[in-house]
Amino acid sequence: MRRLYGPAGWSAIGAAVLVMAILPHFLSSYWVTLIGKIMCYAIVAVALDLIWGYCGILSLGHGLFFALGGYAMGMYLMRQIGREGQYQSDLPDFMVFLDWKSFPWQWWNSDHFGWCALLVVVVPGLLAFAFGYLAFRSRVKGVYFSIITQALTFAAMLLFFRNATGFGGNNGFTDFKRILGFTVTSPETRAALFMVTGATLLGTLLLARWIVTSKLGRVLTAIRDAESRASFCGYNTVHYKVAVFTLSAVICGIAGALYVPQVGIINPSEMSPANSIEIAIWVAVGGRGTLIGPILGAGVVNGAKSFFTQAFPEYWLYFLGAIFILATLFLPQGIAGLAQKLGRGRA
Amino acid sequence: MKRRAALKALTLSAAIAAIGFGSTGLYAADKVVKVGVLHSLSGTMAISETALKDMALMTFDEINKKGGVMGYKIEPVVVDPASNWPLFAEKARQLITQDKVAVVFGCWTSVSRKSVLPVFEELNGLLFYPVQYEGEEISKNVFYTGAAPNQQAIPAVEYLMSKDGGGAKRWVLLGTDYVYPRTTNKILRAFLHSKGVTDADIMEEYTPFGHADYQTIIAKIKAFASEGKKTAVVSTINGDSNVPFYKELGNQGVKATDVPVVAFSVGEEELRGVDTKPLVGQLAAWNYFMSIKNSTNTAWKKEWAAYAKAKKLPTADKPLTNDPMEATYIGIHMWKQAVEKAKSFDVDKVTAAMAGQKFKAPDGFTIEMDAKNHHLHKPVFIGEVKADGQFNVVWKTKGPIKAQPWSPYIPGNDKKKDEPALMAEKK
Amino acid sequence: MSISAAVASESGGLGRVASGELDTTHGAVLYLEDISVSFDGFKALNRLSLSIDVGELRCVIGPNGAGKTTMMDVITGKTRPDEGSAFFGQTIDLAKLTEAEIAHAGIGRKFQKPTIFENHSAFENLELAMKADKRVRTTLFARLSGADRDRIAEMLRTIRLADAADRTAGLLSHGQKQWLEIGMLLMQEPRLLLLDEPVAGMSDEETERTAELFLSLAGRHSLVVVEHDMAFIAKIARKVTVLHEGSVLAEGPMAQVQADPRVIEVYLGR
Amino acid sequence: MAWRWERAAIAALLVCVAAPAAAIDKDAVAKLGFGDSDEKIAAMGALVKEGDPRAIEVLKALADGNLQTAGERVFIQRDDDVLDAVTGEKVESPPEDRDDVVANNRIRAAVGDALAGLRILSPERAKRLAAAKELTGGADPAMLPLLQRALAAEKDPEIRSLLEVATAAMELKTGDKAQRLAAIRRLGASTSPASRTMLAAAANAPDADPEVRAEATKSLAAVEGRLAWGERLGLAFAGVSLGSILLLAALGLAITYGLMGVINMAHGELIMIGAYTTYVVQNLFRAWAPGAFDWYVLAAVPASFAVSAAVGMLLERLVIRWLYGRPLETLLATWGISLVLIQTVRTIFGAQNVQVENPAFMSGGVQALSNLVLPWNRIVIIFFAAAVLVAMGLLLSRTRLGLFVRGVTQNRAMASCVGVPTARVDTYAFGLGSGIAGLAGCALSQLGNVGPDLGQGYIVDSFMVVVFGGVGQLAGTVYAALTLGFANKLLEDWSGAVIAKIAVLVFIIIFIQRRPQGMFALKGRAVEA
Repeated sequence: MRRLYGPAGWSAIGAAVLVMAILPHFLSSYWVTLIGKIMCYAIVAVALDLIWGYCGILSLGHGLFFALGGYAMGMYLMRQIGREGQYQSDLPDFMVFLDWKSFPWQWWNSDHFGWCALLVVVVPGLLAFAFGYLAFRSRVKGVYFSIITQALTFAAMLLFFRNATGFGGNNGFTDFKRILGFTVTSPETRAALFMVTGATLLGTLLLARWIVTSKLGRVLTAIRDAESRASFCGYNTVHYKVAVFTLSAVICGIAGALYVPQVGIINPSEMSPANSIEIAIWVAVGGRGTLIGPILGAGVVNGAKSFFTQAFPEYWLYFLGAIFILATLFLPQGIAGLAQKLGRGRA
Repeated sequence: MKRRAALKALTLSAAIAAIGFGSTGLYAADKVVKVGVLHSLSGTMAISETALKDMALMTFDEINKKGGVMGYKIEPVVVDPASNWPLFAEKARQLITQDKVAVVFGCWTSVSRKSVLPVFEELNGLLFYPVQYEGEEISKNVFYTGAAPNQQAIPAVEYLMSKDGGGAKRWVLLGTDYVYPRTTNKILRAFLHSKGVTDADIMEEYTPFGHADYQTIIAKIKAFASEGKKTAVVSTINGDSNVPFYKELGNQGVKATDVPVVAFSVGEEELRGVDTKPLVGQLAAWNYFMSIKNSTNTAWKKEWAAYAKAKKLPTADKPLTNDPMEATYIGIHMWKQAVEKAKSFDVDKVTAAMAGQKFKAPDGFTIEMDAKNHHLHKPVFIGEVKADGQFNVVWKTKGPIKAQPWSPYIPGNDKKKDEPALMAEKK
Repeated sequence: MSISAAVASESGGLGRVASGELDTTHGAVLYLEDISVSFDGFKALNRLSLSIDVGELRCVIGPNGAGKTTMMDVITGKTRPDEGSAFFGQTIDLAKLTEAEIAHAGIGRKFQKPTIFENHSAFENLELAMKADKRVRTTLFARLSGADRDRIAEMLRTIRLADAADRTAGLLSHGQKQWLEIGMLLMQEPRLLLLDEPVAGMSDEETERTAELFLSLAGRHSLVVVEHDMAFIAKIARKVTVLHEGSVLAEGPMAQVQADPRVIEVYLGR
Repeated sequence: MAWRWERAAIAALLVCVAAPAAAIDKDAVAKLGFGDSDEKIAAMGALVKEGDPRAIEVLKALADGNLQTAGERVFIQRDDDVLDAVTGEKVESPPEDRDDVVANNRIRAAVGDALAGLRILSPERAKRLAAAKELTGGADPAMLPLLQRALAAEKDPEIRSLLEVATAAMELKTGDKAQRLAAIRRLGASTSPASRTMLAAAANAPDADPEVRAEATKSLAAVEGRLAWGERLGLAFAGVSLGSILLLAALGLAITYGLMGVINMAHGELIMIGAYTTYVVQNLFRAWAPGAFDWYVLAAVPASFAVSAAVGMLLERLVIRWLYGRPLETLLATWGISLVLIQTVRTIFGAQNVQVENPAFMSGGVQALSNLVLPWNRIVIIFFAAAVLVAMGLLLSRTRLGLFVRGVTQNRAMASCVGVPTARVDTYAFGLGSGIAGLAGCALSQLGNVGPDLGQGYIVDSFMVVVFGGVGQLAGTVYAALTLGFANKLLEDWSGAVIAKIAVLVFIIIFIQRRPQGMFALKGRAVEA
């Protein structure tokens, strides 16, 4: 009945792959990093759409999962600096200031890429699993869920601000030198990261598409529309929600891990509630319940931000605010849903 | 190769400008140089950074009126990194690669500086950083026109230990929980130890960002102060939390004569939001105070007031100057002098020419850029808050003192070289 | 991913209950014994006892607030009784199971207000309801077999939605939604159906058909029908239970119950 | 040095009887003007010795920073005219380039003591009391004989007890062993933190002989026992105060979100607008009615309510109106609104904080116990919060609007059927919630900084309070605010502010897991959602 994509879809994807492969060689480092960054955001947006658009769960804590992935990668990058830090010590500079003599437990094994890559997936995953399981089991729904996820990320932010937590306090991690032995700042590495990010974005898109077109996807929508009917049909909605929430968190973690080497810094401000709300806004602007939408949304909103902060540094917040308001008012289905939206009245 | 790029950039921008500003007959060839201003105009840091942006623009006007830099008209490129640290990095890259600016003036928080630092080193850009900070850093691509700890924190503590400062024996180190306070307090603790203060007589307290309720903290301070010896508080509370802190301090009746509080991030701007009558006598340590009396400062303040009025800045009715604004002003002028000395906008040449630059600053001294360590030699002033929100200078150094970015009170720093490690020579 | 695996293993419970055969050796499919439920003082159910036989079609009537819906909530695990026990067959203690597990055990419920998946087609609604292994992972890989399609198609005919198979359920008429919901229940192959006001908002003709459907179902399934529409009750009723203030007021054949003075008092007395 | 103070006191007594207005010691004044701190303090002594009331005037001028120098001369700036410090005559056409004489904390403290020394024998009780308070801070031991005389002469019990502490403090420093023991016992009986300071010093003094130290330790324990109470009460007050603030911040949200289900992310900005309104009102008073300045707050309260309410109603009409029933989308729209509001304020008032001054009756605090000061602004705000709460309760339970609001929020369709103008009710209800947010802003302006980001700091907390209390439960909101206030303060005292904040958030998260409907969950018949 439903194929993953029609021939048009596939050829579009093929084209995208091609562009991804060629683009970085023609763009200046500014554009490469900017687009790379936005693609990371797009991945997060798709992840959020998976649970919000299709399962009706709005998480305002996705910035946390993103940041956790970022920190896991950051630890590895910090270790890669080796003795090139200000203090020529094996320890990262911030540990030297605090004159710590050895790595705290969180940093165990962090010099192995494999281990950090594992953390990137497992830490956000486990957190989401535990948190989600508790929350969904006790039927925390809708706004309540949104707000406690917000509390969660806010608490985490305060925790990471503390130097004692062992992740560089509010400066976080920065001044990375190498990744897997390659210089992070070299154009080749940039291009490589760019392509990996692009590939991940497409991968995420396909995975999400596969899920939502499967029966699982229909169950998720069913849970969104009539949860108790779904459970009276014999679906254990808790398990479904936990599973998709966890998956979404893991994807965010991966996005975070790709984000850090490209922007060159990870710090607790990524966990501020505002950032998580912005993620939701990308999805809303792009169009919930469509998978292309969130990607567009992330692109448009961040593109606009980058442009306006340059063109109208004094007034850009008006533009951004206006976009959010108008999008929610007049495009309940977002950019993607604009077409169907035409002619339909207000809710 | 870098140089050619820079020059190309230059001619290019000049060309663009020629089209743009064809009419302004002031400049023979309408030569234009772009410079970047990288200060948050929105978000949490806007409170402090907006003033610096305006000060930078004022200084550009001033220079342009006097014929610009080597006859080039300065064309500022203002961007808003919105207190968002990754955005700082993105904007820095944009300024250097897209707008091809010759130099960037900006940043306030250490984290924003640390976020842009790799960008400047990678692209060999030039950044002037105008805010006091924790030190522990020298980059060949950055000039630090704010104070290092030994130009602010240490003298302040020494003053409080002195007879005039009240001879404090016990210390409360109070700060917002992030790197600058932690590092500064670490340095101070080491310093106090060296002066024979024991840990029993030091209390260290931290509050989260944007903390607004200081009841408990102040109660603790009062209790701690009533345990025997003269107590002083050293505050590294971050800008925004200062108002609630000082309001509470005043209302809880803590008088400067009993428990003096010296702050390193509270200046005229921060006190703008506070009723200072209950705070008379509380101290701040800076390298500049608006109340300093000398002709340069008077002229500068006049210029600023006039500019604020002309540009209808919201603060025009009460124009204030403060230390970071002075540092911005100095930085821009020194850059101009360096460019003119180097006869080029090329980063490496300008950097070389910066060494030993002198400038007659509003603080009343002719201050000098260190030959090696990219930090200014600055005088240190201790001021006491007056009822009108200004500061009485109660103590000052004989003259400018050299910055020690590598604090001798942090173990291992003795080995460090007092100049940029020229590591960015990879390409 | 280790996580979804964990979820899957978690949900092993469902399969178990589902596979466990229902023991109805004593002829009854449902026992409620001395069930009491109170909300902030108000006793919604008060020592309610009730038993439904295999294949029976039982009508439950009673004025508003008599506790009809609460009774259904208790049976389906939506509300937990303060006291008393609820058994499905001889062995399955409903108080111990989640809604989903109860559904698997073979109890289907239809709500007062038809609740279907508005954004899915009628076909998909039935597909989702169809008896199957409903664990997360298996669902992800699930594909419809030919047999499944036939069953769905047949059900669509039974509930007279064959020509609306691909229409979005949200666009169906009220009556059709009622039917679709009933169809969904049947797809679960439940042993016991709870039907809360099934004919509300149906045209006479639809009501007529519904009555026929229920009568045809009785025997294969046990049905508990809560309804206000006395005409409808009269059509289908064999045994009627009258609830009042949370407990059984009267029970028996329609005629007898209608004659019962207490019942009359309850219905007309105020 | 001792004799100096005695003479001073006697002289001062004479002065009080008959004050010959005469020139005072020229060199002393010169020293005050040009000397370094030590010379200044010496000069002070000299002036006090002369006991001329003008000496007091000069010293006060020095302490208040009104003493100025030009060339060789020293002047006193009094309002607009300039006096010669020595003669006290008004100077016509004073030199323009006068420099302020800088008085640092040390000088100010010394002046304080000196003046106190002169005033301690003054006939006015108030002056003596003030002076005595000043002196208990531990003044120059040289003043001991003076104080003893004053003590002998003093009748007033309050002042006596203060003086006893003061004298005891000095004897502790100077006296022989017997005196010191006596002093220690007297200090042990007092409740002032100052005496604790001195006892602690005595108890830990290495040189003192064991007996004295033992005694000191004993008295110290006694004093600390009494002080501990002050600290406990202080903690409790802090809890209530924080609670009242959280309550104010959350009440408005309890309506817009709790009752109307609008996830109002602009709530913080409505608070901020209230605060700025207060600022504007303050400035109007300063400009037009400086006499009545202290009462600007009274005008600011209704003003901030009105403005925020107006803004709120406008938003409701323009934006939120179209989003009812789509709560998560109100979140996004209101977030956009908050961005716009913040930037608007920034454009109008600038990014910097603006100064909102506490009116006189709200600044300072009341000395509840020797070591417990309750700031007036916090006390006022506690009562204000209570008042707002009551008013809102009445409004909702007694008035027609309240009835409508409850009706609409419970069953919109039914309400409109029975002819409730739901649209207008929504607007009013939202306006009410916003207005209350405005009141919160007015209150917060008295505590903290007023800047464009003011609201951002409270939005998360407000939501926590409402959710923790149970959405739609005003009573719940109240209990939640107080509980969180206390919890936060207790933890803060014990674990530091950062951990405290984190702990409270985690606690809320776990609590919501346990009771998803918040503290005041109403169990209800399961209705199909």
